[in-house]
Amino acid sequence: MVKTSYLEASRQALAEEMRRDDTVWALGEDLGRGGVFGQYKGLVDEFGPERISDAPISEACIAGAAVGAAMMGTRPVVEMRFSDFALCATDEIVNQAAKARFMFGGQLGVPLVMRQPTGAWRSSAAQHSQSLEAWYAHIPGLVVTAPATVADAKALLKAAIRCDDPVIHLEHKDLWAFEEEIPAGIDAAPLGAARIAREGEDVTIVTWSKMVHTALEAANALTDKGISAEIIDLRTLWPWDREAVYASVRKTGRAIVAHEAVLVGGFGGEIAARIGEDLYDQLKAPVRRLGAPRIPVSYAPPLEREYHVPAERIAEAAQALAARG
Amino acid sequence: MVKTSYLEASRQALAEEMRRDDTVWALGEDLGRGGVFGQYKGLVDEFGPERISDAPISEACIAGAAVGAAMMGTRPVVEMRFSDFALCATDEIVNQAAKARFMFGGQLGVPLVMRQPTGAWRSSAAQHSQSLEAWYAHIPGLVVTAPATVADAKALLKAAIRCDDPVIHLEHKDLWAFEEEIPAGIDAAPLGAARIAREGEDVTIVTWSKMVHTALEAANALTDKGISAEIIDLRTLWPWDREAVYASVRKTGRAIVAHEAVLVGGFGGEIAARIGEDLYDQLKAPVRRLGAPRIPVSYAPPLEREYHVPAERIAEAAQALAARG
Amino acid sequence: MTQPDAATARNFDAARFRDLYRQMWRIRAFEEQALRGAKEGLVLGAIHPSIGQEAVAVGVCGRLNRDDILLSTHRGHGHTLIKGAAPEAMMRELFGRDGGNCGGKGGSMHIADAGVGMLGANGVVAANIPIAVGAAHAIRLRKESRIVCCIFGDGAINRGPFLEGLNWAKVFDLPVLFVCEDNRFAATTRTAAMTAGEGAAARAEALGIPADSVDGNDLVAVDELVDETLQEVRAGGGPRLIVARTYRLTGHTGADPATYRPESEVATAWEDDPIVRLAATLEAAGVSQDDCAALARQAQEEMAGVFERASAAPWPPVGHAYTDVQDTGSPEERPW
Amino acid sequence: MTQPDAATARNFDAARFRDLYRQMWRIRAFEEQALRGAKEGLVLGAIHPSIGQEAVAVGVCGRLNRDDILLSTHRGHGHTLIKGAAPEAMMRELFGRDGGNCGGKGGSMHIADAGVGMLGANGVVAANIPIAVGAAHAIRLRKESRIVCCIFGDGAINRGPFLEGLNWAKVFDLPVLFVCEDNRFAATTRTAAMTAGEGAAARAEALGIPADSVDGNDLVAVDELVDETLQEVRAGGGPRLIVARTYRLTGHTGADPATYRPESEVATAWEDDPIVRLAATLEAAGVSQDDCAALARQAQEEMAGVFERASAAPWPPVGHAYTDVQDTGSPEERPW
Ligand SMILES: Cc1ncc(C[n+]2csc(CCOP(=O)(O)OP(=O)(O)O)c2C)c(N)n1
Ligand SMILES: Cc1ncc(C[n+]2csc(CCOP(=O)(O)OP(=O)(O)O)c2C)c(N)n1
Ligand SMILES: [Mg+2]
Ligand SMILES: [Mg+2]
Repeated sequence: MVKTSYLEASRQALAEEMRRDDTVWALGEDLGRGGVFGQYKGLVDEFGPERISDAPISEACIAGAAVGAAMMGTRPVVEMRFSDFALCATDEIVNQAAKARFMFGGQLGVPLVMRQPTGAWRSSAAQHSQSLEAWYAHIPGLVVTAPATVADAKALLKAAIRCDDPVIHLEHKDLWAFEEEIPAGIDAAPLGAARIAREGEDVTIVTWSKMVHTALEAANALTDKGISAEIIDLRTLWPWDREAVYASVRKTGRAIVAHEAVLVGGFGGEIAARIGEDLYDQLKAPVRRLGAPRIPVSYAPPLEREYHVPAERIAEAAQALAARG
Repeated sequence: MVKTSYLEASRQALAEEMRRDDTVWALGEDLGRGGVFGQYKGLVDEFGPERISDAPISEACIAGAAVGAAMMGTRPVVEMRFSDFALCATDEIVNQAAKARFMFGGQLGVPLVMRQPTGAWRSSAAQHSQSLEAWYAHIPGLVVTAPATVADAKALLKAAIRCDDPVIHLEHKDLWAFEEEIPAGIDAAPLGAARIAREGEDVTIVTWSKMVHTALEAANALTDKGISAEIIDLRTLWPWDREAVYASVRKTGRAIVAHEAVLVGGFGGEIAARIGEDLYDQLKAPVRRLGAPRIPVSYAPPLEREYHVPAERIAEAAQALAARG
Repeated sequence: MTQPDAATARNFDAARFRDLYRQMWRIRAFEEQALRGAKEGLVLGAIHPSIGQEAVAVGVCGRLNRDDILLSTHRGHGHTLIKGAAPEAMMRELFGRDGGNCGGKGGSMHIADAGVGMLGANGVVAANIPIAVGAAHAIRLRKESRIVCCIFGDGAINRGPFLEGLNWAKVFDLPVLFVCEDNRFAATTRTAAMTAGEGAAARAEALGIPADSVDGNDLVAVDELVDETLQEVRAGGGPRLIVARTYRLTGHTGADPATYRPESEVATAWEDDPIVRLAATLEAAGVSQDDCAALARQAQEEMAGVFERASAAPWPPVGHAYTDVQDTGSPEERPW
Repeated sequence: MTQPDAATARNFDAARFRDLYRQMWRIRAFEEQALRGAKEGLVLGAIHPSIGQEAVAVGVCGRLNRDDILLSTHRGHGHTLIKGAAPEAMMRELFGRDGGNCGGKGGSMHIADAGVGMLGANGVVAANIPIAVGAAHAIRLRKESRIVCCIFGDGAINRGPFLEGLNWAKVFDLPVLFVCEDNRFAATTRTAAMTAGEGAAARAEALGIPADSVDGNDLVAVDELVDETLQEVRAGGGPRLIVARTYRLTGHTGADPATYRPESEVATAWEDDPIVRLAATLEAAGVSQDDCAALARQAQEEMAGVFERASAAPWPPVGHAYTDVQDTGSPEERPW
């Protein structure tokens, strides 16, 4: 076991996949100098500027070029810098990458990975803080991954690179520096398999990305109140692991879905609605959702904080549910 | 009462608002020749090419220019031609229009309307058929309107134009030709107020846009089975009329949410999750959702049809719910 | 307009142009059948005919090798056909039938034929440009020798991806031939009214990409320029752009009567029909009118047969609505 | 580099340039305080200093009227200050405090000051260009006489909105002055490496927009060119573009050590500091070194005071996280 950061794990994942498969290459702005967060540090030395390729500031073309390059048998890993800038390439992602295989009747695949550093982080304000996973999960053709742990930062990026579908890979900016011990030789994770981040009996908390850590904090606090929370880290949002979630909710009879993104129209709605519909008779209490208010992210920290779901809110919600049924 | 089409009603709405307020103007491709569906027919003759303005094929600039023009005290009505092409302007809509007022601390408003002809229609295939209302409802700062009736095609466009917030106005392409008798002198509708499209006692069907008509068909079929369905036409998706929906579900104890968009991540999840959470104790059965499978829209009619929720499915779901509780 | 001077200009290969004449007719005949199909309700979505623009399709795509890559637009029947796609598969696609290039899932605006290197028409104007440069980027990475040809309309040059894609191609010095098929219109709008400056060639040159313009209704001239230009692209000379000036003789779609332009303008443009022009050239080179007429008939008969067979083809199986979406999380089931 | 030739060239208005010298110092001093604030943890998000580029800000924005409209970039402190924004409000914004231009909601990358016609910095490269042309479009529709100035970096010209916006401005012949502030870098990348062709001016000219380039570290030259160009824009001459060549003396952000470029290059660039250059020019025109030093001190004292007051300012009320979102459906409540 080696103490490794989420950022370093992602760097390793890319390097290992590039060693394994010479059709894998990365493209994006500033990659030759390590990328905006240092995720690509040193890679140009090993792989050269053709495979760790700089790009002009032209997100639409970066994404569109990746579509073309993927159709031609390479596996481009696209760096979008901030998930917000992917909005400069929405046509390329949604109308082109996601649909090409289908529209063309299966003649061509688009095996690309788009890395989107996501989430609110250090007063980055409204244009550098968004979490839009719900958008991509809504689009047929796309796979959506969102690692919460260091091991998954590696295992899911590897899986995304090996995947034959276009994958939107959401790396939380506030986790870059997060360190954990991970085993050597982590392999690609199966896509669509959730992880039980913590076992528990009374209430299931379904979550992903950075919110997994907030949920763990809440679960610890709940122990003192005699409530045992089970935490499901979805890891992949599309496809999401219904079996794992349902198994847990069948056991606990209570579910909370929590995410950083804006609550209204967030992907929590999908999960909560499914649980409510499919496990109606097993539920002891309503499914609760937690997410950001429908406000842009502020710059000033006291205001930025309002955007976040704190652990206490999750714990309160769990307590309220546990009091029922 | 005059028999009027949805298209003609929208044309009237724009013309009347342009007469009323000379800061209102429209911009988009081909508007001088009436627009791609004829929604602008004749307007250039009355208002001239400055106020019914053609635009180069450059959706990003059309949307971005509207943001700037709105900040400067005009009220641009942006034509996007197909909602799918708005994906060429996502940064302008989401990072700019929706956030400017907030980011700038309220100094500037962005009173623009973006008309997005939406939905599947006559083998238009994957890049000309999408329903992405869930995306816009998820974005703080945006208002989302989706008229289902001829009267609302007029009343909601008028309201959108008068609104001081950026409004995404979704006009269903398959309704352009739809005709109804409407009273003269229709005024702007209140934004955020739903309409009871049909009163009923046993089950509530929450829906919007073209699906309202499918739901009406289902409700008629249900009468024969002795089931009385109440249909709520939301009209505005953000803000959506929780009071109207809750009042109805409190009465019926059963709810279906149906929309044309892809089910997974669709806005139905939001509504179903809210009903499930807030009206848990009043529900006699699980909240059911209906929407498209997570597939792109096909060209061939038998395949395209698979994308659609037919009236029978709604009726079946209602029957299944009515059998409970 | 129909000066047969080209015939004498160089060693004019009459046999080759006889065949290219037939190829132009194949496009024309295919689209006439497609328009008939639209009228009869067999074509289901919008189609965008390229009648009058056949010399561009034949002049450009006739010079591509089978393993070269082509990206086209919503108005791409001619490009696709000349790149080597089977017309029956194309017509079946337009009719939404089984055995269409895309199994009936794409329709006219989304025809692709990977087998002949055709990576797709596109329903989004200019969206093919970044995809094309990416394809060329992959060719470079894989050290292959083929090239990419990317065709777009005169309206596309006002969209951002035109700038982003051309800049990209030049920065990475990629093997791409860009072709701006300038038919004077973008839907119902005269592109000149919405286009600043001197157009595609000037914009390309400002990006350091050599650009040439050609009379796009003169097949001999297009063919020659494309040949020369492609040699440079194949030799590693980096991206090039050609503007081919032509005229859209029909409406924007099969359903557009195009009443926004004077009939006289269209009548004059018909006099410049590239097919008529090449016939005159061939005649001057000793190919008889009868011979030309026979070639036309041959193409017409081919496409009449295509129409018949396509209209008799079955619908695709309904289950295909759920295939080819994605591997991960598939197969998609019905949500009820 | 520091030739004081400008002083003699024309009727050099020393009094005016004395003040512009002070204005450059105000920017420099503001940003030095901002960098101090970043170091001390008072500035909360990223800041992008324009140290070394002050002559562009003063030369361009110093020529704008108060009711002219300005759109700037993530590197916009200087532009905003010279357009007339109060430095204390700006510093409060950088510190995320109450009384900031945007009430602490935007920060450095989102400063706007509607009161002085400043419609916003922007966190998205090139996104200000379409907004700027739209503002000019509204000015035209409203028959107002003011003009729009849109500043962007050399990296922005590779994004689609650059093409779309400039095309738009020319097609509608709008009163916009585009300024490309060419500081040689886009973040850690040398823009030359990712930019095809001759750059912004060539691209503008290909769109029929007259373009001029100027030594952006020579305030006298920038001021003069901007003056001439603005006269033409104000007279209805349509859009114009100016490329001001300068150098980003600091890292991309306050936190970037910029080790990707040789120290010698930066040292050489410091010799070309526009402030030093104008000091030499002023000296040649009879303004004493002491006088200049006093002006610098004055600016530094102003900004030191700004720093103190801003750092003493309170946080915005928490409830402001929920205001200014939208009228319809507001006020937004907490979702729990
Ligand atoms: C991004 C985008 N905007 C608008 C459209 C609608 N549209 C389809 S074809 C067309 C005209 C394109 O003109 P041009 O590029 O000259 O090609 P042509 O049709 O003349 O071949 C337009 C505006 C579209 N498909 N995509
Ligand atoms: C669309 C977009 N892509 C990437 C970024 C990240 N980014 C911020 S500033 C910058 C460099 C911009 O370079 P330039 O336009 O020359 O302006 P400068 O920073 O030199 O003033 C980049 C890439 C962004 N903000 N927006
Ligand atoms: Mg055209
Ligand atoms: Mg720069």
